[in-house]
Amino acid sequence: MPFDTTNPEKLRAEIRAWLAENCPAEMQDGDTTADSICWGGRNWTFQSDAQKQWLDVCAENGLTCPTWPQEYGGAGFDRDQEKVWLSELDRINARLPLQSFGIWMLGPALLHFGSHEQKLHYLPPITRGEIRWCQGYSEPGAGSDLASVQSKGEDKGDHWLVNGQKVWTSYADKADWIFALIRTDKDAPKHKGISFLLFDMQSEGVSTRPIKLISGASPFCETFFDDVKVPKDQIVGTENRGWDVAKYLLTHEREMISGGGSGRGAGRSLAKVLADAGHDLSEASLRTEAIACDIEEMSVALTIERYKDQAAGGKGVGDASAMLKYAGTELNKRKHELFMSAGGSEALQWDGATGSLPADWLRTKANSIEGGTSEVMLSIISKRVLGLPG
Amino acid sequence: MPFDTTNPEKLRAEIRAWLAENCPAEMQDGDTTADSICWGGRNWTFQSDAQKQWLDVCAENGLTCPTWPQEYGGAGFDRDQEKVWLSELDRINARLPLQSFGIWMLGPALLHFGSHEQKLHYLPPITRGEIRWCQGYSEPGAGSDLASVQSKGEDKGDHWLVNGQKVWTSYADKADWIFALIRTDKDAPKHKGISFLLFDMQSEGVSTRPIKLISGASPFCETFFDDVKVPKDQIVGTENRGWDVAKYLLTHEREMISGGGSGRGAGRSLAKVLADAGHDLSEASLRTEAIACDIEEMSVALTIERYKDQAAGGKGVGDASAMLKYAGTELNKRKHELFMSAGGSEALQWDGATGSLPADWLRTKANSIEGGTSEVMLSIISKRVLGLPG
Amino acid sequence: MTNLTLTEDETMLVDSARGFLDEASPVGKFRELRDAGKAYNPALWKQMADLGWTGVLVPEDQGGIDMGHSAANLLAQEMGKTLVSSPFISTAVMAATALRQVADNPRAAEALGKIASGDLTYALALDEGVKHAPHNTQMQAERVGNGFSLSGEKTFVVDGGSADRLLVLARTGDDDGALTLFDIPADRDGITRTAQNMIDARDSAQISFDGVEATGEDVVGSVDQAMSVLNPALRAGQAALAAEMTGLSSGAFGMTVSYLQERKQFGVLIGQFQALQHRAAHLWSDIEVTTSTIANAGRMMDEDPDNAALAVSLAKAKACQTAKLAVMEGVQMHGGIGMTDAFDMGFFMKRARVAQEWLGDYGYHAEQIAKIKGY
Amino acid sequence: MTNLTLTEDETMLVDSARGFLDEASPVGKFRELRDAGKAYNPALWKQMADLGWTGVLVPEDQGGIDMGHSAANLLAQEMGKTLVSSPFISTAVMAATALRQVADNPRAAEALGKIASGDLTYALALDEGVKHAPHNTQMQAERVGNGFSLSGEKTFVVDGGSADRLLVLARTGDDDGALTLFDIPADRDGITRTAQNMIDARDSAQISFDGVEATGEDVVGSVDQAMSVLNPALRAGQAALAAEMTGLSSGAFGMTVSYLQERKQFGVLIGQFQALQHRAAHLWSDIEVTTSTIANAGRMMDEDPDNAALAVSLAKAKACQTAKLAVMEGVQMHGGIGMTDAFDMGFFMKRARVAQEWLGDYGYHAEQIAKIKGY
Repeated sequence: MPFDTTNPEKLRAEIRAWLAENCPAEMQDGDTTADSICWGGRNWTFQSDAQKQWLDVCAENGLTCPTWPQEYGGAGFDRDQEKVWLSELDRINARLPLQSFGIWMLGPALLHFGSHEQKLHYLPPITRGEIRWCQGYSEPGAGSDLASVQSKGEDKGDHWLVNGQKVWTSYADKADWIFALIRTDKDAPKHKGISFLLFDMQSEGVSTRPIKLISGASPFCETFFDDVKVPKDQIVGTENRGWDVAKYLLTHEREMISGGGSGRGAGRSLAKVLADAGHDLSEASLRTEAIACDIEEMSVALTIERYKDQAAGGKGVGDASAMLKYAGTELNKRKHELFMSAGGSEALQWDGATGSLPADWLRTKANSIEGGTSEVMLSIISKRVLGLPG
Repeated sequence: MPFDTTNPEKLRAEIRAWLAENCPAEMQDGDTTADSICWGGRNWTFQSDAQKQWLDVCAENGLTCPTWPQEYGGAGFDRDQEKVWLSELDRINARLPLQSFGIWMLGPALLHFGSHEQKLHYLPPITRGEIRWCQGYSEPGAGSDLASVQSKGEDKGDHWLVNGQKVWTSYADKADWIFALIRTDKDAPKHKGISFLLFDMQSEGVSTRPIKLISGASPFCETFFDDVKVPKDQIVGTENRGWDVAKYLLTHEREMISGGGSGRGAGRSLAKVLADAGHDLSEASLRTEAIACDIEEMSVALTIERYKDQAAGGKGVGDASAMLKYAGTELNKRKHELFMSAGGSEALQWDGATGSLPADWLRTKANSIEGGTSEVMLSIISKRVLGLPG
Repeated sequence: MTNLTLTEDETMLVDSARGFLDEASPVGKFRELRDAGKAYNPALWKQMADLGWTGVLVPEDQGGIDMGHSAANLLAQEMGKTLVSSPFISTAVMAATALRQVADNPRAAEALGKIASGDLTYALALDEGVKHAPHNTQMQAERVGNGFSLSGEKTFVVDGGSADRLLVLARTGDDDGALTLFDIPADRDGITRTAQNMIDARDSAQISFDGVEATGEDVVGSVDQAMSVLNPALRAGQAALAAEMTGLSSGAFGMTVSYLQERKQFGVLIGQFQALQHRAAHLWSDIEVTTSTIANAGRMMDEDPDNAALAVSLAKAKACQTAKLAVMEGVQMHGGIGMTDAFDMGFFMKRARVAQEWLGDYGYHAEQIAKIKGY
Repeated sequence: MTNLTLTEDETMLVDSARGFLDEASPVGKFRELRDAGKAYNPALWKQMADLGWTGVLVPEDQGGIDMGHSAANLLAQEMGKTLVSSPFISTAVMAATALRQVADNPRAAEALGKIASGDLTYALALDEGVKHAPHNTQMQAERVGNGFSLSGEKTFVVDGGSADRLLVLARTGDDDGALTLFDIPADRDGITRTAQNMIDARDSAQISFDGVEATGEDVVGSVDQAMSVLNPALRAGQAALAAEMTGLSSGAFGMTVSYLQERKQFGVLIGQFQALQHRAAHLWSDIEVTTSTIANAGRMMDEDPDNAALAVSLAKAKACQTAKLAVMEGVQMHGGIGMTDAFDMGFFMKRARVAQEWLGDYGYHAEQIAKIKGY
């Protein structure tokens, strides 16, 4: 890690110089659309040499996961230092070097629940973009009731024999490993018999089938486990206490979804949509809604920042994170309705001049369903934050 | 009844001629504010000779209650004939000659459940504005749970001895008689031991206390019954089956509230508020909301008409009337928020140039509470109209 | 004030339409068309002609059943419930309404006859930008000798890929209102049609006109007077589209209520959750209220067409809001399954979006209302 | 980017403010004032001065505690929770901010000292129409000899009935921005103050100026340059008012949640009804989100005041929406009792309405945001 972190201004100057030297010009194009993301993984095809170069140089310096400890591949930044890093990236419109479920979800879980050996084993490959992870939570028919896990792991001494089925597994067909909730004690109460297991998607008995969405894309899969052997050391936390890990992770997921993954730009601006469509905001109702969305977007973004500040200050955000997920996803849907309206008839075409606007619009409809529905978030708030009765 | 009703065009011509002769010019001022209403009753003070003259000439011709049978003081109009009458009133901006809870509520209940003798006894004085009625349903602490009536009537042979307390009794301090739900069988299940009784507010043991509202007005009272003797013939429908009458009336009440009582103008227009305030709709969000309210208002008004047409066609509207109450009252609140915004700082003063705007605004907040809350209406729709479980 | 409930004839029409469409064109048929890359089914169109639907607005003299706009709206509403894809609104509602304004013209009369018999389809080539704005037409119809030469670009021409003929709006003078409507075959020299890949999988085309010749005969009505013919047609189309959207809302809502009654979560039917109950009840209210505006638009167009603009804009504005809510609640209440292509709800959402834009969106009609009201 | 959580000093300030106000000025105290026809309690104002609150924005040189705008907002927020009525925003926030722009002027410095000590109150006489629009000032300050003569009408002058001095905005030239701010005693000859009977029972006045004399000394800052002094003051006031409204929202929400936890209907606690739970959760989310905008406005004004306009308009716009929702839900969820004057919720509703209008409503600030964003 090449930076002097003793004071923020020094750090800022050093990061700025480092970026000038190391961030390829192509990676400073301000592109935050889904297509520009570097996910990494065994089968990853880099879109350009610059994308690979940018990933590698960041990974070498702990900057793909700047807040993780240096020994696990991070830069050991605290919250304020991370802000400096992100604001300097913003300043030059740089892309993030790497995004992944490993960074957003498994990493935080391992850092909290994993053993030192597990951290050393699993985290560095994530920071280098070598292993791409997916999340196996939802099961068919379970919907919002995540704890009703039916996929079961039979204890076979040195391994569990896993059978069952997951659904809504994001990018399971592209992932290398999975972290999954598996019922390891079928006699225990619903939340008590679940374990949090890790295994290779190339294990014998694992298969996936993409689900085609209304947007035409297939970011989710059905995932099938047929006599999959999972060694006993591939568990995070304690046997049958996987729900604790899952709950911890759900909190993280909410923050991630609300912040669009990276907490940075949402990839599309009203100004761009209007410019592409040759349209403007002279009509009162469109203008009113555009400003209202702007107000909501700035407010939610500030709230994400405030909650992160609070968490960094040692005050856990806990169940209140449900609010970020709720407000962020509802806003995203509203914003894309606005975009569609601003785009007019051009936006009604799959491959019109405004690009993938309708696909993105349809994709946002899942935001308030995946990772816990808006209804579940509101129930969490009302019961756990406000203390309203059962 | 001086009109030939054989065909609508003839009727229209005759009504027009009759109005030209009989409707005082002062009563053609288009005033539909609360202050202009003629409620009638023993203690009524007419605001002008014209108001009395207009009431009397209408009552003589059955036109205070045009759809009631002629033998009970009405004009025997059907729905289409009533539309002709109302549209001709609208044409000359005439006030309604009389409005009252007797017309809106007790009348329909008696017409449906009363004996011929009861109708002859009670209805004509209502049509002549001689007796003003109030409604005794709600009780302290019961809120939306109307059937949890505690006021009790002990059977004393030729009369019931009534003791208890009502609350939210509209204009009880100004009313001559009350129609009230009284528990006459305390051992029966909640909905089965209630009777629908009528009695004089001057009876010994009846007292009232006005409730001051946030608007500063006191349209409601607490009403106390202390050993009130109610003769046995002053019951509508069957003993202990008063809930049937109450339910029937609630349906009527919903339509009335949604339609602002008369189904005619709501008494205040945005144009007037803007003119009084010297303000306009150039600002986008105000303009957008003004048009949206207009759209909603026209749509709800058309729905009231459609439902009335449907009811007149013999197809009962039933529980769907909950929708009229819900949509109408929520709209009225929204509209008054708009008026307040359009009125600006002038509208923040109790006695500013825009008159009673803030009092009206605050009064609308009760619309979605009285006569069944919006929440109760939505539950009625979801369970009884949509058939959703539990 | 007119009666807003259905007449006996209308009730019969609705019942028979529903019966026919449930059999001949349930949502599954739309899926088949979509999967086959087809925008509509000509065989179904022929059946609709046999039932008299394509002639619902055609005078009896020209072989139509001439039941009026209320009836046309009811048919569109029933089609909306199961997402029936056809040129009904373009041809049987809009073109028929335009042509019947000039029905004493023999060519128009003949065309009306062919619309009624199902032998001719039309599309209206009006808009040039991304938003509905017929008054902003820039496309030129230059006078050449006794005729005209049309050059310019039209977009979002619904049913424009398959229509036999086009009603084309073009500028014939510099004054704002100097627009003329031409009725020309879609394959005339100089016309290039490019299919637009619409999210609702229906027919829409970008159409370029490169020196397309038109004669005085091709003018519908009078030169520079397009709006006297087009305005009634637009209103008719807007009302019918609003009706279709209301049917669509009902269709989506019906699926949603059924799902609430059968889907279990956390051990109970999700229809027992009061938050969902109240949202469903609110949506139902909105659909009911919207239905009234459709009924009113139909009655006004049939009984007082010169004053129907407010009623029509009200219906379209309200229908846009309600359809948007109906499909959003539909997807959300269905959860993950509502997001899958294998499930039908997405079709409702996509069609609702296109129908919102076509012939003026909420904002357009809100401003029309404001203009009429003098804001 | 700055930290949006409270510093230790700020946490202490909030805790002590809450402790003090719960004792000295619960909502019941506001009811007593209202019933007595009084707009505020001078004794409480004196206590607030002793605590340093009136000097929260006054430099230490003038006897203030100079804690900055974030702190001022936090105080306003705590006051909002129990509807504390005082000239805090007019005097300690807006007048103090205006005067400190010219603190090197001895008169301004003296006034700041008296604000800090609680010996001087101010009101800002800005608006002339029903909506906040300082740029539309028509009131004339004609030059007469070395001085000015002010004539015109001001309305909605909050705290104008009781204030010792007025900051008066008047036109000194024909150019749009040719406005000048005057600091004059409220009892100067030619000034007539008429109390406005406000729904929130607080002090507001209509003030007419009939040839009121002002000298060059009375000008705050420079002639024709009012906005350079007034803009920071307006922003400070808007942010503090937004903070008060957020406190008000929390206060109303707290009462509502308590009621949900104790009121029974149909045999169960109404807090068990999921529809109410979800609405309460949504409202709580709105309040949380609004709180972030307040924190941000305070930080921006303290750290980058020249670029704080967006942050302030965002806070006020959002606070207007949230307060409106909080009091509407508050009344509705309380049912009939929420409508009675004997219950406190109505006070929250009335204050929210006045605060929405004062210093620019949602629409005003939405347009400010649009302007800054270049729409």
